[in-house]
Amino acid sequence: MSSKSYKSLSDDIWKNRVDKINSEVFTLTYGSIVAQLCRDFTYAEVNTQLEKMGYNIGLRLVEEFFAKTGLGRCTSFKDTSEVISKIGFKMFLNITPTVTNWSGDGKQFSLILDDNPLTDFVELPEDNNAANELWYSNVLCGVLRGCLEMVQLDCDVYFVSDVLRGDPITEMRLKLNKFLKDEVPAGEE
Amino acid sequence: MSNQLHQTVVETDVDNDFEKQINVSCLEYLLMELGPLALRITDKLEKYSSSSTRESNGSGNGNDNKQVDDFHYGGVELFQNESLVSNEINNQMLDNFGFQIGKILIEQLIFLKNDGISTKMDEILDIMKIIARDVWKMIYQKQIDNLRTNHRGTFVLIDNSHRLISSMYGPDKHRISGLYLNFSCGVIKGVLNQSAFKANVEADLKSDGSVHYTIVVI
Amino acid sequence: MSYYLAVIGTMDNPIYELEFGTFKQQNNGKSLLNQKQLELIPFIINSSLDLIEDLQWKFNKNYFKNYDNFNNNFYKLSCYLTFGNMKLILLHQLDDNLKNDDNIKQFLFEINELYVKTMLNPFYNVNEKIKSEAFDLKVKAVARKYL
Amino acid sequence: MIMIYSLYILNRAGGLIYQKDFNKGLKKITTNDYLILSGILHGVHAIASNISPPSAIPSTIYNNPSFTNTNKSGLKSIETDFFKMFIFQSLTGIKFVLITSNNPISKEPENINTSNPDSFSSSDISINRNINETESILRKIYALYSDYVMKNPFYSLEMPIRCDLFDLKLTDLIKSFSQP
Repeated sequence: MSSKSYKSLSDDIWKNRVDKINSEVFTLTYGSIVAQLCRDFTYAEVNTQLEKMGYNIGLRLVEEFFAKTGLGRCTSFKDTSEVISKIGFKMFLNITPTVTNWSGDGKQFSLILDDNPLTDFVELPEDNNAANELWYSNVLCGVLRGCLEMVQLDCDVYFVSDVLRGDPITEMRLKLNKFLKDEVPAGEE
Repeated sequence: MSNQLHQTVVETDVDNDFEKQINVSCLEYLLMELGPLALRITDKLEKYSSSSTRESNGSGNGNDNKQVDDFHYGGVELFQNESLVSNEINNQMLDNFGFQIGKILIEQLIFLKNDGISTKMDEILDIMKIIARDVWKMIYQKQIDNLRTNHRGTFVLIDNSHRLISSMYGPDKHRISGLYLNFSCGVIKGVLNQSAFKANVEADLKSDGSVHYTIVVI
Repeated sequence: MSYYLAVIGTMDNPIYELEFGTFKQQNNGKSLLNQKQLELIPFIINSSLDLIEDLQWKFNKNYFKNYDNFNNNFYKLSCYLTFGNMKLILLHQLDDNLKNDDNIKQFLFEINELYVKTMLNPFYNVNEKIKSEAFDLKVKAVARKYL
Repeated sequence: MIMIYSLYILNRAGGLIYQKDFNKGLKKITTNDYLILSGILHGVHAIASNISPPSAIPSTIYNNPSFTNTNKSGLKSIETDFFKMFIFQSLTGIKFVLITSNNPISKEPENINTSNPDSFSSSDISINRNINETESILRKIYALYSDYVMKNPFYSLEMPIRCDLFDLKLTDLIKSFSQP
């Protein structure tokens, strides 16, 4: 499907098939989770815990994604990138990150998040470690990894930069390690 | 107190004051993960402290080496771990998540509702109505179904269907649902605390699946 | 014209303070308060807190204009109480040319909005000092609008 | 008007994780037989896809938003003189098996679409209006699964489904299809 029709599909889903709420409670809830974790653990451990939480969400959320979009398997990793940004992010967070920075082998790309509902109102703690070590929105990496794993795409997902840390942009990197062909459910093709 | 109970009908009043919107599912997944997350944190913290005490007394429990986070994906085997679920740290933590959120939500709601003209709200019944109507709507997309008071500092909020809990089934329902009820109680406490009221809040899951929150103002 | 804004926590602890001047009539927002005054003001504000407490119970309101003064009525104090009982106190002069009353009220009201937004930051705890520079800038932006 | 008898849900390994009868008609078999039946269905489904001639598999069907059944080359339906069995498979490998009466479908497809809040209406996308009723029911069951099983914090993936809310919504859904 062309990128234009993905857009009209996601607009339609967002308009007609999604129950919408204001983002505040979501942002607050996530914030109090991160703040709690930061009180108990090192930032490295916080990142791990956030990713893990996201991964568990991703494993489940993927079903809603397919049930609501009716999409089938992507034809390529390029296709996957479009679906993630134009449909996945759009239908859950109402944002559409830019897909960019493709690697030569077509197995890595970046998502640039211009807007991130998770970080509204957030300012990292003043101590330098937070700005160097904490990936505040790391839950998103976990969600993507979990979703992709459920469709047999073994990927690494991680943040490269974050405006919260003072970086100019917020960039997530997706790296396809392996398409687990043997685990594709029988009967698909 | 049943004879003195006065029933207050909770009115419908939906305000859509905030601007940014997201899919309600995002919040649902997040609230749902609060349980396992708290259990994982507790487990980790216990490991930290038990590894230091173990060194001192020289004896270790073999089970301690089993990493709780190496569970089968989906993450809810954690709920089977009885001692972990009943651990006070989780319940405290979930209560605290709720507390933080309640505190801030009420401040926001008041701010948005009153255009800052008057933020005074001395009647605790008004606060209860805000909890029952607005706060619940923001978190659970539904209002409290019934609000009762004896007008002497005791309030009962009845939620006929708690989204996270009503989907549960089986003998463990009571034990496990406590985690999520602690969160809700925390929210109520947070709102009241920010409104300068101290209260004991207890949640009770009835056999018909409804949840009764009993709030006793101190 | 000079102003001094103080945010006082629920335990009468100052959590934010800023001095600034008017932005009207090509002024640059620099305050004209001198060193001696600056040293005194926190004490003046602190000692006025009891007054607010009294008024609060007497009148069941959340905005008290000119509830106290400083330097023989040259400076006035006005206060806005947030829902969570934080006190937003502004030290200001009276000026007949400005619709001072309304502006001060509006100013404090918008500071309240800034404060509510600060509370949304998960790393901020109630009663903690607000140290962020972004907050300074936002306060000044609001001041530019009204004072 | 078709009659919906029964729904099975199979996990990715072919294990039966849900079984419910909605209408009387089918004979009950033992729990063990249900498990065996599921295992066999899972196996036959896979084998069927293995023996399919590759050239015969339509590829245009991909990404057609009205068609979430990713079961293309596997066993899709079984028909006897007394019932029909449909197998729907999600991209994540969950199978939904619906057993219905084999009466001809009487509902007009247009009706299904207008009464169905979940249907797609975007003009840019060509919609396959020819979805049969069963497909549409299965799609909705999948949506319920994603909403009420996946969002149950106490549900472990791949394990038997015991969710009050899912049961309730499912029964409502089936009822709405059963009413004339």
